[in-house]
Amino acid sequence: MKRLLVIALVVVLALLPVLSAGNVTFATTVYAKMLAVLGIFLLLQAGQVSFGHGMYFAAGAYTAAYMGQAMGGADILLLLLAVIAISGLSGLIVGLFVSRYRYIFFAMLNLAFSMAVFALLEKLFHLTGGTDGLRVPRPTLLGESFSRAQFDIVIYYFSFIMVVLGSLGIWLYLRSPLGQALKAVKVNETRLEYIGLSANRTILIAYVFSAVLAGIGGLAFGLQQGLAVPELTFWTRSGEFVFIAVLGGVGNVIGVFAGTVVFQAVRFVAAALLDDAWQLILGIVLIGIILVVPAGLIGLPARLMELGRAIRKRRFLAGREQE
Amino acid sequence: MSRLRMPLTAAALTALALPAAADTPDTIRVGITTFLSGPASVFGVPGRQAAEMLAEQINDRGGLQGVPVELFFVDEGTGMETLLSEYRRLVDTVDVDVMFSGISSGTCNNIAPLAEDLEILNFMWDCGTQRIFEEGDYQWVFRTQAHAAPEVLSTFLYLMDHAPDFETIAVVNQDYAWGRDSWAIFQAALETLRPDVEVVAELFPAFGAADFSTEISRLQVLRPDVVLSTSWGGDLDTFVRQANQRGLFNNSLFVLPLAESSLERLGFDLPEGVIVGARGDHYFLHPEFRDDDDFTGFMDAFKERTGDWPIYPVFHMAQAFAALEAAYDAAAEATGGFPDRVAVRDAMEGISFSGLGREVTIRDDNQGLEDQLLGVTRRADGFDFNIMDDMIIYPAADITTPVGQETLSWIRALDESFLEISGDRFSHED
Amino acid sequence: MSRNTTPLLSARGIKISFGGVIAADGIDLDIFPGEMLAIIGPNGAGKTTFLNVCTGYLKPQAGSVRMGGAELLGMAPRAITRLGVARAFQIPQLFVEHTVLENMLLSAAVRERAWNPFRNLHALPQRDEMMELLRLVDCADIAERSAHELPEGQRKLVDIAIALAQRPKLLLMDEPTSGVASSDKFGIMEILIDALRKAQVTSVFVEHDMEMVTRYASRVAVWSEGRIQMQGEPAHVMNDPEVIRTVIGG
Amino acid sequence: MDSTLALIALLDGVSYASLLFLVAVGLTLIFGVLGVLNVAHGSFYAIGAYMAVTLGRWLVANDWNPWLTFPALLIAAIATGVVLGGLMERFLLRRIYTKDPVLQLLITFAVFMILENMQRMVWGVQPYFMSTPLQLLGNISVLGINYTAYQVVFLPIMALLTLLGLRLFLRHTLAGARITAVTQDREAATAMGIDARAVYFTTFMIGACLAAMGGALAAPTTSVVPGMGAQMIVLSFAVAAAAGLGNIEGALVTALLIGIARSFAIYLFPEVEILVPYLIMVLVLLWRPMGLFGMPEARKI
Repeated sequence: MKRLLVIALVVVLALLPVLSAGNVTFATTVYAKMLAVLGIFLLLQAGQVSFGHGMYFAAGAYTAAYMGQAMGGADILLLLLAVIAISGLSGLIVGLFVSRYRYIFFAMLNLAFSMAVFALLEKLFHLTGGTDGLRVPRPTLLGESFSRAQFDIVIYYFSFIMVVLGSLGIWLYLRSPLGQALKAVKVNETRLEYIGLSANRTILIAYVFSAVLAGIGGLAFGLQQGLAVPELTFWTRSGEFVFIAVLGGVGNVIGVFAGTVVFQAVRFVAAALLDDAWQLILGIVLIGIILVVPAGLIGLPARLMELGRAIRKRRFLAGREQE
Repeated sequence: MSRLRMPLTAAALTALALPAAADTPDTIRVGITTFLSGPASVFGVPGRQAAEMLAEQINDRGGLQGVPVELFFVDEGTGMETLLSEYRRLVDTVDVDVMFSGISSGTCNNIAPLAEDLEILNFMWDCGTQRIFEEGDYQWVFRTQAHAAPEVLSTFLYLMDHAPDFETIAVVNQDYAWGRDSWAIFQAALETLRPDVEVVAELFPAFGAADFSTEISRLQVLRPDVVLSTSWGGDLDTFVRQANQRGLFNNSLFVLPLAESSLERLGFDLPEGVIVGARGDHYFLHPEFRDDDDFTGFMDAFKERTGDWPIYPVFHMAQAFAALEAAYDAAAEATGGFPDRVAVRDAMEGISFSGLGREVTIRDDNQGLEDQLLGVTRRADGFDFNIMDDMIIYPAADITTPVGQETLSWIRALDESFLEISGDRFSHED
Repeated sequence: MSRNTTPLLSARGIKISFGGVIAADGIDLDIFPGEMLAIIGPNGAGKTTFLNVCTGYLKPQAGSVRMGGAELLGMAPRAITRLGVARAFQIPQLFVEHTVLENMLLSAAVRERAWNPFRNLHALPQRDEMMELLRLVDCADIAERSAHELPEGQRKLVDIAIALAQRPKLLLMDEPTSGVASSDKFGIMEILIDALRKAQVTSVFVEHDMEMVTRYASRVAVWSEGRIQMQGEPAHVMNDPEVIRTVIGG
Repeated sequence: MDSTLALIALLDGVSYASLLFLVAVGLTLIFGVLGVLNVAHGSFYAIGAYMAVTLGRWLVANDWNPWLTFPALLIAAIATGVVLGGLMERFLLRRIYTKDPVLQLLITFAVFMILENMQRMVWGVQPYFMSTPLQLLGNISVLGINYTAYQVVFLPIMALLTLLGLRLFLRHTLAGARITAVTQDREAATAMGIDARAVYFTTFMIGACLAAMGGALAAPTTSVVPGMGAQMIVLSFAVAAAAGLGNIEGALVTALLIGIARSFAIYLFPEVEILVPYLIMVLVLLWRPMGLFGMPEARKI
């Protein structure tokens, strides 16, 4: 049943450009961010959050900008390989350092690294274009070049396929011994160490994966926006990814999708209708989720049923008392 | 969107040969991107207020070719992500007839190719980067004001006129495209025309920096003859206040090409004797128009409505509306009916129009030619802030990069005769 | 028990103190293959500290712990685990968000280096072996239950089973029956001893219950103030008047 | 660089470090007692600044004695800290002490988002100024360079007074002793009859007041703009982490280290100025994972 629903969802989304062309841009943004959130989701399995994954997101976008400008519009597949290599390698280097820390230190050291990257991107104007960033030239796909309208569709399917592959990969990974060990880190590092596995190493491996996912997300984002800016690695952007992961729920990859859609929709609607109150609304939503539905959106149906039962029970009891 | 655009493109191709009349719509929809949040809202908010006043005026006159204008605003301050999707929403869903976009150079760099792709008439109404038309050829994008080259070169000329003997200079610019680019232009002019001047410090504090203490200490040690800063908004205000507090204005001559927009806010914290510019001939006491009833009427109405005197974005907005009105009029004349969008675009080529200042002309490369006004701060009766005196208005044609040339290489090829451009002189008391 | 064989593990001159409190003051101890060594002594004598030193959790100020040809001091716990020294804890250390079987499978996966990220943990070929181990500690019927809902006795057994899943040469246990209701103690210990015998694991256990020691240990070492006060056959040691005064009867 | 320049850079660095310390010390105090890293600390800083400017400008506009702007800074800071800190602890943090540290971090992040937004709703996006206290104290000249006495004398004195005040409070008052007891061993302290909830409440308010005080004291030297909180929280974390989270005296030392290194960077390598705090923090943590003055946690199995 559940599997059927997921397949139905994938089919509908694969047909989205035909069904609802007006939402293609919105959906592409959702996919791009979702890739980064998948990375955060992976680390959350070990109970760790990174407030710095914006740096890999930015790495994806800037790679597209640099390679695109150097080669006069590179090929998407080439960019993909380059981004995997660059974000993976930088994830490994930073990961070797941050995987020694947990919780607040893990979160804030990631933040510090990303802010250092942010500062450099802003400061090295002649290399990075400073605050205004760099333009990302429109790439080709297998040598084919596109008009903007065609490219919207191309980048839609690119991000969509990346999301499907990424989700599938994470689903498999989390079932595997390595993924289960990640969950074990959260629960009992001592025991992990005493069955012969390094908790730091376990986190490092997941960290590199998460960096690559965020990098691919940033690539999709940069290609869609046609722009790479330092703001991509400002800490509030990274906070957004964590926010979405918690909003969706830690339990399930589908939660990541639900979280990203809801987040983007709230942000989009609030920005359009409510004259600058989207942060306020999202902040309240986040607190509500943490206090009321700690399992996130994915746990919302169960939580609602539970509340419903409680209310009915109370009504029942109240009714009996009146009698 | 793709399917929507296809027939339109075909129509556009036939229309290129023959401008066509169209059915008269209910309204002419104008989308405007402007900063409503973030530091640049010091420009964006007055820009919006001006746009609303100007639209009311146009509609009171019966609209453009009998059709009222309707405005749709987008906040540039929410980041490029939201801006780009909002821009596309206005074009695709709201179906605007023209976009005014935008204030920041970053916006223009990204919007210009987008507008070209979407085939929507776009006026770059306030951004300063000179690169866009130098690096690309555009059919749908026009700039209804000057760009960085005339703005900076007029400052250079004014400085050479006002204090020709300076020997050292330091620059304190915001660390982003405008701060860097404007210094590159100024520096190129210095190296070409005053190679003897020594640049003692190039300081680029972060955009939005709240503290310039260390920079000011360093300037006190270096004591340059001239301190140049193209900063604006909160950054400029903070820098000026902190510099003034620590007596830096006594040591050096300050040159602030964007300070017209800070005059009223800074009050007497901006001392007398500072060279001030306005990114165009924009000044609420414009020496050629201050006796003009329409001009003063608008200035007073703006002050009445917002509490502040108009600053340069108000003038830039007026130019964008003046260009739109002129284009609709010219296109209607050419087509003999209400013009379609292609006809309006075609009418923009070479058009002249006047906003709240001297006439602006669109060149072959879609760049506007706009004269430049600078002055020196002075106290004057009736104002609780320093106003401009010893004003010079420089003619745009002489100080703007010629069509097809690249600004920095053009400047590097200038000779001494450039320094003889003198402009028209005015004083406050005249 | 033959003293002529080479020791499996030998500790020499272990010294460690925490802010003035001496936990080990020159401990020399050999552990021989096949034996079941009990460590007894009053609280704070440094018994657990000794286990922590041998498994790399604490680094002593001086001394050496050798196994085979290798010096264990300076190694991380996981490296020592891989050399065949497993550890069970006074407070069971389980992955409480996994099922009992998953706990075992994880341990087996690490042992076998089963790092293929696309293979399901439950599809490991060691599954049968792990079930067999669970059967050995009488926990096969709770294999699918979540580790956090088990009673303390079973937690202890699972904790030891996880250690046994490493196929260790030596198992160090810290009070294997503490925290278990006294009526269950002997039952659990019986299961445990039986399992250890079948798995042929040399073992060391820290214990407070003297009856356990007398019944199950093949040798006893008595800890007192960071030193080994006495060691030998249980019958001999447990009847020593000094030991009775300081440890047993006092 | 000659000794004159070194001295000048030193003065700039000390004045910057003073503000940094005031904000970081509140962050570190809260962490030490509650174990919560409060991201909304940056918002307290910003709102403290806005409140100070608003109150100061009102005083000046209504022709009160301009010297009253000094107490106004303090009053604004305390009001901000007590109200915001009190509400946040009482209605939010109290519900999450037993939760995952990650969720605690996120709750404070959510509060940060809300406060940033509300700040824009109340004060808009235009910069605010109120330099009256700065002007009243005038300038002092060092080696021919003008400094404002506010920045190079008043601010460092305030930072030192804060440090001494905190030390006296924690070591020589009953309330302070309770806080120290809870920091060292919560269970033992509770067993002794100390109400940990009350201690948490007080500590959080004091920490919030310190952040707001940093903002209020910074206000006269700068323009108060949106986004100043987001920058400050990152910096103050760098200070607190490099010192060792929870360490008060250490925060002063690292604030000085970072402040002075930054101003030397502006003189010598302006391009790396913004990197300085992060560089220092990463280097310190590579060398000593618990921070310069942090104690390693006791391990228990």
